[in-house]
Formats: sequence, C-alpha cells, structure tokens
Amino acid sequence: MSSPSKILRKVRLASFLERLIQERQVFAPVREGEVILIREIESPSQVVLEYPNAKESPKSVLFPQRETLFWYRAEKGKAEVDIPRDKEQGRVLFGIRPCDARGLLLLDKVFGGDCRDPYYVGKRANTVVVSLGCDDPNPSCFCLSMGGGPCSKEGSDLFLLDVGDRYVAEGVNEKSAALLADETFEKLDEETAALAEKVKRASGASMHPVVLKEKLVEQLERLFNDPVWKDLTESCLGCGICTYLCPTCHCFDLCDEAAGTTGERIRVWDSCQFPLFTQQASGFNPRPTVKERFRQRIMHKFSYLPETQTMPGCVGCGRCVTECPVNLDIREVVTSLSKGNAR
Amino acid sequence: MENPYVPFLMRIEEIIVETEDENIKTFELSFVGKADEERFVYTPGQFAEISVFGKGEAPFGMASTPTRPGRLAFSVSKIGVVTGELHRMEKGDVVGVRGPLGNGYPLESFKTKSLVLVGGGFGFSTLRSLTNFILHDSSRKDYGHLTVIYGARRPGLLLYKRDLEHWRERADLQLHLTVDKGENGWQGHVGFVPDVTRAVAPNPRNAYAVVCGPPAMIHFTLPVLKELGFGDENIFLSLEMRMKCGIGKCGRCNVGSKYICRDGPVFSQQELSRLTTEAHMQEGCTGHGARCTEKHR
Amino acid sequence: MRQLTTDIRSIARKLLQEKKVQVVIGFERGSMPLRSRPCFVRKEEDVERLVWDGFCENTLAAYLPKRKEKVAIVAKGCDSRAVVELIKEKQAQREQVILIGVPCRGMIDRTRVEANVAPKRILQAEEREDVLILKGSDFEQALSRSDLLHDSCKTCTHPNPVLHDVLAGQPLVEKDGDSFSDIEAFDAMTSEERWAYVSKEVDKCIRCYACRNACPLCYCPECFVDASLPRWIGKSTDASDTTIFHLMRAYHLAGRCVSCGACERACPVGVDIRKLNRKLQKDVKALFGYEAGLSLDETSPLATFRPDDPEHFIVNP
Amino acid sequence: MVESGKWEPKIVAFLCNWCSYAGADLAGTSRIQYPPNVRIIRVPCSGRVNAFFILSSLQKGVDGVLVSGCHPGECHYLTGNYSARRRFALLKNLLEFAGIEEGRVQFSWVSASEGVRFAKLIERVTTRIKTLGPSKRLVKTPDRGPFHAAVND
Repeated sequence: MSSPSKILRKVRLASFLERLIQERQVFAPVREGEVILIREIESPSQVVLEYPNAKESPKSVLFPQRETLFWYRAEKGKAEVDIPRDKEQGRVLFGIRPCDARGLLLLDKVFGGDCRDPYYVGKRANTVVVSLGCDDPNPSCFCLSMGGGPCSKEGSDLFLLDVGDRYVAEGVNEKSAALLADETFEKLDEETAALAEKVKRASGASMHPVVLKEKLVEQLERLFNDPVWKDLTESCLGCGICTYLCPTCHCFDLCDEAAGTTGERIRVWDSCQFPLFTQQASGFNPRPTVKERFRQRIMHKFSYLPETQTMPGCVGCGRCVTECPVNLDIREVVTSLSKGNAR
Repeated sequence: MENPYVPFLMRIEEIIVETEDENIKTFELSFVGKADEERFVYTPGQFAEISVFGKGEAPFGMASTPTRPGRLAFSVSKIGVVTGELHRMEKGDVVGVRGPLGNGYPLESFKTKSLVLVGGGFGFSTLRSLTNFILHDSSRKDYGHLTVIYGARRPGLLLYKRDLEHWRERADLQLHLTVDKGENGWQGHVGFVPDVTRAVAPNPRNAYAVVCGPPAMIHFTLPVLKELGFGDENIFLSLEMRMKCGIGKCGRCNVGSKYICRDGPVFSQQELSRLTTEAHMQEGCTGHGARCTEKHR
Repeated sequence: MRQLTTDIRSIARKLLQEKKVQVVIGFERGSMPLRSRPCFVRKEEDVERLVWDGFCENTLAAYLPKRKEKVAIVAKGCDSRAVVELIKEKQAQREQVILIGVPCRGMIDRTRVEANVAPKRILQAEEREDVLILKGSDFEQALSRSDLLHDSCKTCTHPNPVLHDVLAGQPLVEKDGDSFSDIEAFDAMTSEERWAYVSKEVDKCIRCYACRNACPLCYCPECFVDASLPRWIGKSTDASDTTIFHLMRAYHLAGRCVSCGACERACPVGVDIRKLNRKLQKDVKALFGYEAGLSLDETSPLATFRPDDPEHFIVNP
Repeated sequence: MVESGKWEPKIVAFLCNWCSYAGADLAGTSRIQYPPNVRIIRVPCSGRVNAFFILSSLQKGVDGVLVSGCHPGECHYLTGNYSARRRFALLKNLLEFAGIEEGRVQFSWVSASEGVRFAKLIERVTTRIKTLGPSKRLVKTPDRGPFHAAVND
C-alpha cells in the first residue's frame, strides 16, 4: 500500500516547500531566539532541519494549548451555541522527528476510540505527517527502549532520511501519494538506496539502550504503595514542564471565558502534576502531594496506557529529561522501578 | 461528526429546596429540543454534565427516574462557582446538559434479586432514582425484596422528603432513615449509617448491596456488609472523582486503568479490588483527606 | 571545587552522626553531562553522593516551606538570602535550619555552553579554576568559565552566604553594588518598545508554572492563578492573562525576591522573567533603601512604612 | 457611550469611603461640574485596593484607573494609606516599566472637605487619559465568532 521510495535533493527542497505552502498550512521546525519550535512557515527559508528535536512537541498543532469548543450567547431564558469550523485547507507537519510522529499515534488512539473528539480527529484527518529520521540523537533520547527508533516510520505518512546531499523519501501510506507525485521527487537509484540502509543501521548505534522495560508493568502494580516513590519524587517541584512538552501527554481542562451575554467554552492543557487536577469540591484530594502526582504520571504512561491503548504513553523523546529543572530522569525512575529497587 | 462536548439546552421548570440550610436544591429540568429528549435514554446511576454558560460545567447524578418522561432532576449542593450560579437561577432559566454519561447501576444483574441500597447525605440522589425506578409499576415485579438505608447529619438535611413519605407507606419497601444527632419529634434511627446497617442486618442471600455517599461512610459501611456475608461481587459502589469531559479523554478521573466517568461511576467491589490500591482511596481510606491545595509539597 | 565537595561531605556526615538534622539537602551528580541536581541525604553512608561544582544551580531553599523536620541546606549566597526571607515570613524557624554556607563563584548556564560547541555533543565537562574543559567523542575544548555564567550570577553582589552555621571553603571578594544598568537601559526605551518586548517574551510562555514552583518565595498554598472565587485570570495562554500572571507574580515578590534566578533557569522556553523582578528590586532599593534577604531583623519593605515615604507619583491637581 | 461620535474614555475610580468618596460626594452636593467619564467604586480604604482591581479593570477594557485615599496621617484606619502608598509606588513603576502608558493608572489623596479639588482632579485625570486615547494594551479581546457583535453590550 506504501508507494515506492524516491529521492528529494536538498537543493530542490525549497521549491517543493514553496508549492506546498501555496495549498496547505505547513508547520516545520523554526528557530525563535535560541529555541527551536514547530511553527507555521510562510517561506522555506525559515525551516531548520539540522536540529536534535524541537523544544515543544508538534502535538500543539493538532491539540493546541487553547482551543475554542463553542461560542455561546445566553440571556434570560434562552441560549444559542455555535461551533467553530476547521479550515478546509489541509496541514502538513514537515520535518518532525520519528518519536513525535509516534506520539501522534497514541493521541490518535486516545482522542479516537468509541467517543471521538471531533476537534482533534477533524484536524488529524487532513494533516499529512512528513517525518525526518534522526542520524545524531541526543544523549537524552531513548526511543529505542520505548518500541520506536531513530528511523521508525510509525505515525508518519512520508518518511525522509538524510543521506548527505539528498533525502530518501519513503511513502508510508496513501496520504503521502499526493506529495510524492510532486515533480521534485526523482527515482531512487541503487547507490542512494544502499547509502540509506547504511545510515539506518548506524543511527541507532549511538543511542545506548537505557531502559529495562520488560517486567515493568507487573513491578509497577506491586510497587504502588512502596516507599520508593517518596525518595524518587522528593526533589520534584510539581511544575508542568514534563507534561506540557511531552508528545503523548493529552490531559486537558474545560472552562468558560465570558463577557456580558456572550462567551466561549475553551479547552486548555492541564497537567496531572497540578494539585487542582484532582482536587474535589469537598476539599478532599486523592493526590494531595507531589509523590502521588508523579506516581500517577509514571503509572498512566507505563501501566495503564499499555493496558488500555496497547502502547506505552512514552516515546522516548527525552524532553522531560533535558527540561526538568531538577533533572528528575524518567529513564532512571523506570529502570529502578522495573528492577524493583530505589534509585 | 458527533460532538460530545457541546451541550443541548434544558429549561428549569421547578426548584425544590431540599434542606433546611437551603444548601441543596433539586432542579427539575425540561427538554428545550424534542430530539434531545428522544436521544436521552438513561438508567439510574448515570450522570450528566450541567453547563452554566459563563461559569463552566459540573457533573451531577440524575435524581429522577427514567420512568417519568420529559423531566430530569438534579440535586445541587451550593459549594463552588457553577453550583453557586445554579443556586442563583430561577424558573425559566436555561442551562446546557451533556449526557447521559457513565454506566449506571447494572439493572440486568439486579433482576430477581433482593436489593439493599445504602446512601448517605448528598450521595443519595442516584439511589433515589434507582428506588423510584424499581418501585414503578412496570418494574417492581422484576426485583425482589428492597431495603433502603439512608442517613444524614440532621433530620432537616434529609433529601426528597415527599418521596420518603410515599416510600414509608409502601409495603414492598423496608425504609430505614437515620440521623447522626436526633432531634425532638424524630422517630427514625439515631446513629451512623454503618451502625444502622449492622442493626438492620439485611439478608445477604440472593441479594446485592449498593453503597453511595461520602468516602468516610463508604469506608466504614463496606466491612459491615462483608461481615453480614455480602461478597465482593455483590457490592456496588458509585465512585466520586473530579470530572470534566465525562467521556474518558481529559484524564482527570483516571484511577488504575479505568476512567470513573466512562468505565464507572458504578463499580463492583470485585472490580475495584483488581484496580490499583488508589481505587480504595476513593473509599476515603487515605486517612488524611487533606484539605490540601499544597502546590508542591 | 573538589575541596568544597570534601568539606561539604564531612560537614554533612558530622551533622547526621550527631543527629543535629534529619536530612541534608545538597546536590548530587545529574544523569546528563553539565547537570547536578538536588538530593536528600538522610543516612551517613549516602553522604558520598554530595558534590559541588559549577552546575549546582537549583535554589534548595524552595524545599524549605512547610517542612517539619530539622534540615541542613547547602546554601549559596542567594540560597542563604532566600532562607533569611523564609524565616522572616514564618515559613521556617531559625533553629530548624542549619545552613552549610558555600561561597559561590557563579553557576554555569548549560544552554550557553551547548550553544558554544553546537552541533558537537558534550559527553563530559571538567572545571579547573576559571576554565571549563569540554570533552566529546571527537573533540576537546576549553572555555573561560566567567563568560558562561547565568545572567543572575553575572550581576550577583552577594556570593558569600549572609547567614550560615558552618562555612565550606573561604569567603570570596564581593563586587560592589549591582548597577541595574540593564534595567536603566530598558527604562530608557519608549513605552511602545517596552510593551512590544514584554509581549514578545510573554508570547513564549506556556503557563507551566516552573518559574513559580522553582521560586523559594512562591509558597502560597493557593496561588492567584488557581483561585476560582474570584477567578482573577484565565487559564489559557491568552496574552492578556499571561501578562497579568507575570506582572502579578513579580509584584507579589516585591521586596522579597532575592534575585537568585531560579525562575529563569527553570523556564523551558527562555522567557526573560527576571527583568520585571529586577525593576522592582531596583525600586525597592531606591525608594525604601531595602535589599531582600540580608538580615533577619530588618522588616520587609511592604510590611512597614515611614511617614515620609516618597510620594512623587501622587497626582496633586 | 459614544453619542457624539467622539470617543469618551471610561475611567474607574476606587475612592476610599472616608475621605475621597466623601470629597466626591461634596463635589456633587455643591453642584460642581466635572467630567462624567468616571465610574466610582467605593472601597473601605486605599489600602484595600488590590493590584488585581487595577489590572482586571484594564483587562476588561477600561481606559484609565484612579485610586484615591485620605491624605497620609488622616487615614480612618491610621496606616491604610501608608502601606498603600508603598505598594502603589512600586506598582505604578512596574506597570509603566512593562509598557502600560504613563498616566493610565493614577493615584491621589483627596480629603472629605476637598470637593473643588476632587473635581479639578477628575478634570485633570480625564484630559490626561483622553490624550492617551483608547486603552489597547492588556485589554483582553475575546473572539466570540458569530456572536462577536454582542461583545461589548
């Protein structure tokens, strides 16, 4: 079902993106100050493709931090509701990393399922994901240990691999057909194909296998009340960095913003690390301190999601490892838990 | 595509002040749109998210019985932003409703069985729905002996006083009301619900127990039921967690691999024991129901 | 650096042996190059985990509020000033805290180090006096330490702990007062330019509250951000709400912020948070002659007043 | 508000109950003319004015905020205006530093007997804010989709 691989020369990338920008919204890594972020681009010159990974994950394109669910006007005795319509013009997520593409896979499962979220599912349907394989992963990356890999194609529609002066483009599914039909793509020759295989094999080597995951799910069940959690989480500040930058974290809050008789119900990101997440009106909070909240994040990603969504809630992108102000390393936490002892 | 976040409109037809401190009111709502009424098929134990436009949403169990068409009833305790606004509303005002949500009580497995409904304080609303449903002519014969044990802190805080009158006159229902502190003119039991349950000692043979109320009451009632011989698979609980989306997406009510809003709120004690021990926290056994919005410690 | 590590370890071991404290909060080696992180030592044999280097950037005083046990904190100059403020604000008792003072030569900003050698990967870093030696798989490079410091450390005028029970290492020569030249330069811009700058910075913010949670003096049980009756600001990253969040957080720290820079170091998206705090710090010094965290018996500026306080800003028609 | 087509600023004034509010009352009873742009909110003391009152007003689209209390030394609660004075000094500097135009937020002392002075104060504050024009910074401009027209009714 996937179309044959082709070549995209780097010199012709700009013209390909130029055409793409005409008909669709193209989101790609751009540099803002010293930080690389995924933003909509107006011109190909903004795109930066030599980058370990963006600071924020591309989930913010399909599941933005603030999204209007509906507008309303409400007066005495009557009310009207109206739902925003998504732009028909499709989106392209260009140049995102395989781990983030894999993150979208989990979001598809969570927001899909029996009771579908029309906002996410609507955007996702007309979005083409073009992922770019990693040839030089960060020391904090551990996608291999989470079932992914620097050249994994999961969650992606068109997979690009940098082999020097060109990219090898592999169509993963029919969604990439329209893009691959563009004339900047050339037939794949033997020599480039061999080069691609070599790069693929080498890409995983620099990433030392870090996380022992086999017996993790049973250990987590057994360790739920183990005092090891107190030591593991004592330095945690309870901020929202790890959940907001995570490509698979999807928890949100619903609230109204109103002025006079009109207003809107919006969805905003929320974090299980914040105390109000489970604070009940009676004052009782089942997760009153940082220990329970940090444990919930680990349990949800490595025990509950594998059971309900058949894949862990972590793709090993390493953002929470590099960005945690107190360097609480999820790899160490998971490794020590799967061995059943404290750090 | 069906949008599970957008509420349909309902109008306030009647407001009943349930408690002497006027803290809990029951709102009788009628459907503004006919199509919404047809679609809203629910069973007792399910809940809905009520939208007060401009203030937000909050989950409430349906206190009305499905056997009474055209109307939904919700009991609202005045405690926060949304409930505060609801308590300021009058007849004719319009609110948004999303639902029915959650799984509701397992009526099929209750059939031909005796039922012991144990409720406390504000948690009694869905048990009222279940009781009225069972007592309705079309379904009373499907169920066996019915015992209702309902307690509150003071007589003035008992909800649904008119229903309690009707129930007292019914021969096919054993009603036990209790209050923590008796007052003059009070004939019912005096004491906590768990102690009254032990005194009433309902027969566990061929019977199910349903417990719904504040975590502390659940925490002390469960051992009594086990003492009386009710097995884990015969005890059902309606759990209380902070909820927002009601459709298992926003992650708030996640306990173990379950979402209380979608996989619950009704669980058998057997299902709960398989969940992580955090599930038992729902029965208030953390020991320190900290009134704690501690931001990071 | 190595001498300080051994000093801290021996002090900690003695404190734990003599049961003076139940926990020593210090730093241990991190899980990544260029990282050290907070650690909580309760047993003597764990004392070996304690280290001291140029990456001990967290403000450990943030772990003090509401802590019941007797605690020892490895404290840089800014940490000690934060502890002074916390004690003045009744978040801890003086006798509950033992401060292991460490004169601080400034902490290294790892984003500056990585930018210096990008795209090369750093596998190991070693500090020798004023030089930071970086080793990668295929390179070795030495950088001068003082250019790589965090902004807060570059303008730091109190490297020596103002309060300590025991001192590790020798006090350093303190530079003269902070000239706030950057704040004066910013003040000189037009209000449109300043508003444009603030709006650009606030636009980066993702409301993760790392700045609030890393701050030693942001310990309110319910922050105004979480309040719902009344709901002061919205929960989304709306520009107006987020601007008010940063303005009010800085305002709530007026006369209390010790300018340790923990907020800026915690921010994942590089918002220039301290500019507002430093403006207030400059004004508090100019208007009320007060500097936060210097002495236990000096009342905080907004908790007192003087009849002849400046009122140049009062409109008199 | 815009009858004659000319923009008229909306100004909120937090007046302390014992002095400034009484001063405003005196101006009224003495039939002294002063611009109508001011909406007066009575507060027990200038010390009660929370910085959020000022910022929330600006966020909701108010064009100017005035806070007025008793002259130092005359405060009904003895020290309310003293602590307010320190807070306002810092707050005013912070807001202007962050880019809120100088003059959007003003502070004054008016005693109960200063009806004339109160009117002159309002005159001066209103003209100052008229020169600044409508307040655009910090205003929260909600997008209400099809209901947008009804936003500012």
